[in-house]
Amino acid sequence: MELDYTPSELMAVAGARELQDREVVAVGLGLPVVASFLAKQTHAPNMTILFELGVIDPEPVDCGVGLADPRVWHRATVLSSFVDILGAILHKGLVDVGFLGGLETDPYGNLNTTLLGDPRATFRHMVGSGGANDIASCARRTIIIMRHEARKLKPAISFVTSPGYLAGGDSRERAGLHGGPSRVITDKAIFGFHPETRQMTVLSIHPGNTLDDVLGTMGFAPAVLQHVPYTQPPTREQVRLIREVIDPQGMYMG
Amino acid sequence: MELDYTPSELMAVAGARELQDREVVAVGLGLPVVASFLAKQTHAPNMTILFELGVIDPEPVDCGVGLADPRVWHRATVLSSFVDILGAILHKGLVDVGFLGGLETDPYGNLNTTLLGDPRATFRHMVGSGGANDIASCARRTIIIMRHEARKLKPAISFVTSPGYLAGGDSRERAGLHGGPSRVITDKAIFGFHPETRQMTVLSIHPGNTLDDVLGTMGFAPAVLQHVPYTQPPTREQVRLIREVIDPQGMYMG
Amino acid sequence: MTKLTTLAEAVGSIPSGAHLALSGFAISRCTMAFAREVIRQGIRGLTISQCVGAMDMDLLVGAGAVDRVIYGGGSLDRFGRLTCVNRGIESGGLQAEEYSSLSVTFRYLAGSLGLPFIPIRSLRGSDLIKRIEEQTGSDVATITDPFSGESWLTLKPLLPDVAVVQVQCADQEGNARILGPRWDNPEQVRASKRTIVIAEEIISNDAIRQNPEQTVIPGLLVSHVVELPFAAHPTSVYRAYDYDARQIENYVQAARTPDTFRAYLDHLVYGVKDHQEYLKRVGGIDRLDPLRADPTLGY
Amino acid sequence: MTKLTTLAEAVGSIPSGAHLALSGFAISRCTMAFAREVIRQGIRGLTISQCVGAMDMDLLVGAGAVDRVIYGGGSLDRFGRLTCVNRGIESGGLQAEEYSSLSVTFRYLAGSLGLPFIPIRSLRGSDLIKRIEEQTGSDVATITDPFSGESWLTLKPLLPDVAVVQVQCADQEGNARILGPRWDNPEQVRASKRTIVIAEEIISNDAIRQNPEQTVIPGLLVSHVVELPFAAHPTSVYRAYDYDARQIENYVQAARTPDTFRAYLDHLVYGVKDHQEYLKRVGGIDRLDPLRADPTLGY
Repeated sequence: MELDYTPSELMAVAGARELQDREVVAVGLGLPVVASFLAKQTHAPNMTILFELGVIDPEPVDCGVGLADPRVWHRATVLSSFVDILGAILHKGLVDVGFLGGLETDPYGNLNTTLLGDPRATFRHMVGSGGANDIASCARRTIIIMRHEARKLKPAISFVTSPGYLAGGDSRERAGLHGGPSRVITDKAIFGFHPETRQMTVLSIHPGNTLDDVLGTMGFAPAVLQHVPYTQPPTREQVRLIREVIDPQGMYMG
Repeated sequence: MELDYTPSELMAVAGARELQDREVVAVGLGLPVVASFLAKQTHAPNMTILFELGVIDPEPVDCGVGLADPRVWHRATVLSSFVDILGAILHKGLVDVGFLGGLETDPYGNLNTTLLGDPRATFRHMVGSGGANDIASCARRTIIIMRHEARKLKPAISFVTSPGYLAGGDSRERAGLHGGPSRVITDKAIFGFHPETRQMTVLSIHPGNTLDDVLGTMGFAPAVLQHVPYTQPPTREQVRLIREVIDPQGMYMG
Repeated sequence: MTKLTTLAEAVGSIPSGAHLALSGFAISRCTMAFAREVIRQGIRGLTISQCVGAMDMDLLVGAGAVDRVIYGGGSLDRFGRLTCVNRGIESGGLQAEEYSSLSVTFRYLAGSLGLPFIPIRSLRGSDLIKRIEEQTGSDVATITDPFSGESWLTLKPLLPDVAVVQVQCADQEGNARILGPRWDNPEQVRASKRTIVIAEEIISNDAIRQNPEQTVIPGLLVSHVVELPFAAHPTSVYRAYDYDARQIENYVQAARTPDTFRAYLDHLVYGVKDHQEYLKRVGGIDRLDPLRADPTLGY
Repeated sequence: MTKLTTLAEAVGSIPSGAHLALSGFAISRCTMAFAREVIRQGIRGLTISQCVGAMDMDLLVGAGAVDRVIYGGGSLDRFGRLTCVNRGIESGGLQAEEYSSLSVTFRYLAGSLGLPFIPIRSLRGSDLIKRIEEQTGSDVATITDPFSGESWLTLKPLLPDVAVVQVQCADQEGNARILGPRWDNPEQVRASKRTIVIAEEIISNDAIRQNPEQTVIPGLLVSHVVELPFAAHPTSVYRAYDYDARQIENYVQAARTPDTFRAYLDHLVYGVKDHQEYLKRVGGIDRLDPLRADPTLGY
């Protein structure tokens, strides 16, 4: 019998698989939280989860509406401050993985969470950076999680809130930044970045999709490996943990 | 009947009189502590006392052997850190008065707590700065308390640990420092500093001493006002507070 | 020395045009009663700064009390965006200097420590820094690290006139505790010229002195202390009460257009004379009691 | 993941030549048992940094384990000076880079936040800065504030290899609390590559999670946790035990000459195999019990 799972669940599982035991992970809310808790409850029990506002390693029993919800701070080992998390851990260089979502990204993994439209003329202002710019600038690597839509995967984005590889090549290094995006996880595929051109590259396709499905629903053409494998599906245990333990109300996976 | 008091008690009282209500005072141990608690318990109830290691407004019931003694932290309103006291209060510019002792001072109120002798040849190393240099550099004004001896009040000191008016005139301002010493209180006299030359100036002589006693036991000649008054003696209540409440074991005043 | 006073008097100490650092983060510990009183008193032309823009900022902007915001982006979490702030930015009516969480934090930190400038790795290569450079050439600069020779972006300290901080408890002198994460509040307080503390509860100076490690705000930085239960409503105060989801949704709905927002203000700000009347109007004790935090969970 | 281990193993992780930041301040929360074990293991060539030099630094210097100290001056409070450190400075055998409390604090702070440099007002015009400039031209520099055009002294971050911190309690993962003032310890820990926690008592991870605002050292920065009652003896640990005046006086007497200090080391460091034997030798439970802190006073 084939395992039943949703695209969101596969995204969360794919995100979890990117995280290694003992890593320090800075996460925003939503799918990154599910992925991080899933990793921690399976193969990465010694991982440390950080929320920018001053929360280390929480063990929530209820889902929250956002980082400002005390539900997601529950049973943390440390409750401190921005200076402590974003300064003394992130800016100091101790964050292994930053886990970010966004409105739009481009072939170099630059992320927009600020505005849609033309910033010099008519635009809709959205959320802005929060800690996203800091995480994208200072983490050793970042993982981007995003819906797979042409209006979100664009050749050029309206506003670079959080730097990826900027204009590609060594332009990120030249701006004085280390790290950079390692993966973009969508509901159709997983992408990496070419080590030199820094161009987004299809690494695997989620079961049930074809390469045409992936490429035809993007706003730009990524590089494609010669043999693109299918993404490994979730295990029964991973799906159970997501549904029964991590997000029983379906708040993050909805 | 004349009030009986010791020179140390007069020094503490003279120090207390320099402090005004609502001022923020950074103090080292010894006489400055007695002077500060005395001011707080008499005319300056809303004064704030700071110890550099992270203590605000303690209410000790026992005397301690130094700032590291938990006795002197007792019933503080805040126990925090160097960053909080020396950074966010002192370096930020919120300390009105710094209260310092020292091994040696010179006609411009520069203070030595580091070494005696020739730093390039033979010397005895003593205590160093601690927060003294920071307080002398950043407080709005500093008060120096010191025994009146020729070997302590010297034309030139072995080492400038904490800056006074440096070489006098505007040399302190030219070094980028505001504030500076306002008083030197010894067991024979109270000195101020000339507003332009920044030279130490006798302001008052403690009862029982003559101007010759004062000048004859110093290593340099201070400026002298035309009419030098006597220092106001302690009140009965001030002496009682020192002996019965603030330092009943005579630890600071010994 | 007691600094205990009424909300009206504390708000009355704020001149139009002041720069306020507010303690809210999205929908938690927002200075809501304070913001409503600022609006009622007609104080205007404010600059509001916050690491992450929150409901207190949005309400003040929506009421026209604010000329300028300095912040790192923000939202009402899942309830929605900062609609009033966004409308101000889109129309050009609001000057918005938009940073990241850490860059605003570092600006407060520099202010709090008396540093003349502070270097930061964030912002480089982004459109955020390009925009900030266009808006205020004078708040950021690039200098050379004298030790490595590398080029570093440096930020100017942020020095608000007043920090307004919602806390769980404080004594009459302003010594205050913050339970839960403290986000940018310690640095806001220390960077600002003075602080207004809004406390759910006043505790004794003796209680403060029994656990002085827990004092996050030293009284010497505080000018006014206001005791005001449910002052952050409809946002949450950890270990005191939960957010009021219905009232936040009500706000988000109202904020969609200037007209509906005006009606919201008429009903819940101008239409009540003080915080007590506000609490009655949103449902009084029957509505508020169920929001009280479970002592174990803290929400 | 438990990091609980023995003192010998924690000390064994330190290579000769390492830079250690120690948690002591004068005669409080000094890493004394740790220092004694470092001496027994023959680790040498250390650099020791501390905002205010303390008894742990002095003992290590006296035993010849230290080549270099970076500190802001120090003493044993009324008990005396740092005699071993002073003798090292006077003889020229010890490289002493001497700052002020705040300048060392700011160097740790810059290290803790990943700042490449930090400006400071202190040190100007003093002989301290003249000496430091002669000794290490590379740790201080004067740069121009890009906002005001003023000249500012800037310090290089301090990045110790290991912070060693004496605390009251920690869990097995290294999440630790510090009661009483924390002086430079939070910044030492965050500036260092890793931290060894010496705890009077191990508490449960559950206890840590019940009051996470009180966690001063996050476990993720910690490599080893050692549970060791009276590890700071003869210095004090607030709310645990008082300093042992007689033993500190004994140390001060011994430190007067290299010969008497050698005898002290033979008796109380080399002459005992571990901390338990040390405690017996200084009088055991009969001597230690009366030092235990009064629960109300904390000393």
